[in-house]
Amino acid sequence: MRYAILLMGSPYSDQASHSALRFARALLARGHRLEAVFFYHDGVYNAARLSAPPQDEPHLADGWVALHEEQGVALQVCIAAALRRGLMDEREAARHGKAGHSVEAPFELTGVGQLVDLSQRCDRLVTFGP
Amino acid sequence: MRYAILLMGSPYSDQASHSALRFARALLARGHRLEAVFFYHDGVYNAARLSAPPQDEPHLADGWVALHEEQGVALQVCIAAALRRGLMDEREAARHGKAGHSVEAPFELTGVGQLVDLSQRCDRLVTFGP
Amino acid sequence: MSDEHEPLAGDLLVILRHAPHGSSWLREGLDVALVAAAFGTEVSLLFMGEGVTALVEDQTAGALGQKGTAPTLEMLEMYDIETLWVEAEALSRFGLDADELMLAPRALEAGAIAEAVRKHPRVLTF
Amino acid sequence: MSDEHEPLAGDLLVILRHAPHGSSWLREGLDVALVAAAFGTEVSLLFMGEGVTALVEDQTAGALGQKGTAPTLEMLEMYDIETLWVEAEALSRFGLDADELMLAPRALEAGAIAEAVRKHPRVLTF
Amino acid sequence: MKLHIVNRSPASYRVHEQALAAMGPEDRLLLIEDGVQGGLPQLVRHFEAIPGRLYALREDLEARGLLGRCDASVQVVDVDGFVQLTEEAEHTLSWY
Amino acid sequence: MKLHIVNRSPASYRVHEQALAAMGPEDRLLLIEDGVQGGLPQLVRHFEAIPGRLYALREDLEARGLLGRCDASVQVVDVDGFVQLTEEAEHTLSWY
Repeated sequence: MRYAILLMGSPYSDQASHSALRFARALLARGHRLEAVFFYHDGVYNAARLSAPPQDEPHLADGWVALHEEQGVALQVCIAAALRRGLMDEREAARHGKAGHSVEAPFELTGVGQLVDLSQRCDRLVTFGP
Repeated sequence: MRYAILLMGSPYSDQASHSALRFARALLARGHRLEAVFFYHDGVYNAARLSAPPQDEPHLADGWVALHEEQGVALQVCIAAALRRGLMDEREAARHGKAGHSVEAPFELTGVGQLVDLSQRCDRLVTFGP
Repeated sequence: MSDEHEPLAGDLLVILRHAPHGSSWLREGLDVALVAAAFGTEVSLLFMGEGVTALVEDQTAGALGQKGTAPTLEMLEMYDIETLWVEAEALSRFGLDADELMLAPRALEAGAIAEAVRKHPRVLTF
Repeated sequence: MSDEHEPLAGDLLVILRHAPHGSSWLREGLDVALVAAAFGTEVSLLFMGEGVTALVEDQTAGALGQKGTAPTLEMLEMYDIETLWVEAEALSRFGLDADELMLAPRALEAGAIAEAVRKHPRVLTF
Repeated sequence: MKLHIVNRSPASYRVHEQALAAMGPEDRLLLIEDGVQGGLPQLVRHFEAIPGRLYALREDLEARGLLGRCDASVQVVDVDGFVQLTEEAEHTLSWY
Repeated sequence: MKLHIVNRSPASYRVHEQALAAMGPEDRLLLIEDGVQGGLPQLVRHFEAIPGRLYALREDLEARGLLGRCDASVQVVDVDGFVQLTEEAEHTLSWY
């Protein structure tokens, strides 16, 4: 089946991100396809490129990137939720006249419309809230 | 009196940051001194330097910076909570071998010991949680 | 209303469970509803728990100028979002009547809530 | 215990109200307690609500290797944090007995909780 | 006297029960943010154990359209009054 | 049949009541994260309306030391079983 995940919890603050990553791996192991993870609400913080958790803790951002690289999972970050929270890619940073950026590929800033689209296209959409 | 604020809510997700900023202004208006705001848990996200809320919403990060500039309020961000969440200044970024940074002055990364110190030094410590 | 336009791939029920001003949940849930409606999905809204307070009259901006969600709610009709439900049990918990709320929502008892959920192929909770 | 060292500027009560693994609150609250103790403050801990489940035996790492807080709790004695309380009402809500928990905490009824709070010049809630 | 601050609604959370359990006979309780829902006549019974010591923040009631609905037993204070409550209390505790 | 997922404890939150109100007669409820506390014998009564349709996630019970304490009426599934529940359900709803 085609799955999508909606993740709305902040990494390290709530278990939501860990739960979502664990669920993602499990569904892939059962032979399903994961189209995308859509990051919304505080879930967008998962896309922060500079995160540096202690070495004995799981590195969530690396976990998402690995899903993308190994399985082609799209990592879609709600742009409105992200901008308010200080997350922007180079293009948005330029548009807002700011130097530097806090989000980079394979995370992509996108609109809420993508979430609506995923909910229509996929067989299952599973939400992980805080 | 000497006040300190402990802020633990994510900006824009919970009202905590708005409440804390409003309380800070009110206590200053009553002639008190605000030694510091200590950002902990998801409160550390207030220090994200790239935040770009819509123009018709209050800009929280600018609000904190104004408190610092006008009243000398220290803006202390818990370093352990920040690093896990992708918030680091230039020095930490260099130490972790990363290019770029997501926190800059007047926000300063510091240890939890500063919170303990504030709770001893100040007459009042008021917590704003999510 | 529902016979004016063909629902697309499926109707969407958005459940809003948070109060205005206290968090961004209500606004972010409404954003999803509005975007889905703009894409041509037929959207129903159900206000549950603290979410029913979103419909209290006379809301204002926050003390720092935060907009709140009342202006957004007033745009629902423009987006053809016309099915508005509130949880009857929550209304009584808050001592509110459906007919004193904005937008004239219809109160649903628990059984009708389960039925509404069952009828919608897609449900999102905020 | 408390006569072995002079408390500094004042004692600190840290109230822990969250379960292990579900959020970072418990760990972050404990971090404050440990750092305060390392600075020479006499620290008391009170586990309230879901926080009492922090003391359940046989906790393990999370499915992705998240450490949890049990290892930290085992370090409390090293930091001279010896006053450990649990909310009696929460224990009964969870069906737990104080004597089956880690670290042999003392159960406090509501009145005793208010008294503990009153006696500490500084209280932080997590 | 300590000031306890509650920002969650008694309609959804049991946080207020923790605050009440921790309150001494002189302590005061201030409702802020979504906590001000507790000032509604239907919900104020949760605080009947602390008559005369329950406060709610005016700005937060107002933004939610609840100012006119707040029970008469609740003392409504603005943010200046909030600061004053913290001045009068020897310490504050937040329950969130 | 829909699968409802609850990640909050019935000891602190009323979220499970919302899930129960939204459940149809065939729907299932899975407890994850702090929600697994609801599987404790003292708390499982909150779910007595859905006999045979209550599940709890093994990994989350285990990490919390609660696996051995979970009530016999709760069906314990691992994360693979979680995926299987989502396969069998036509849709999932999360209550957080």
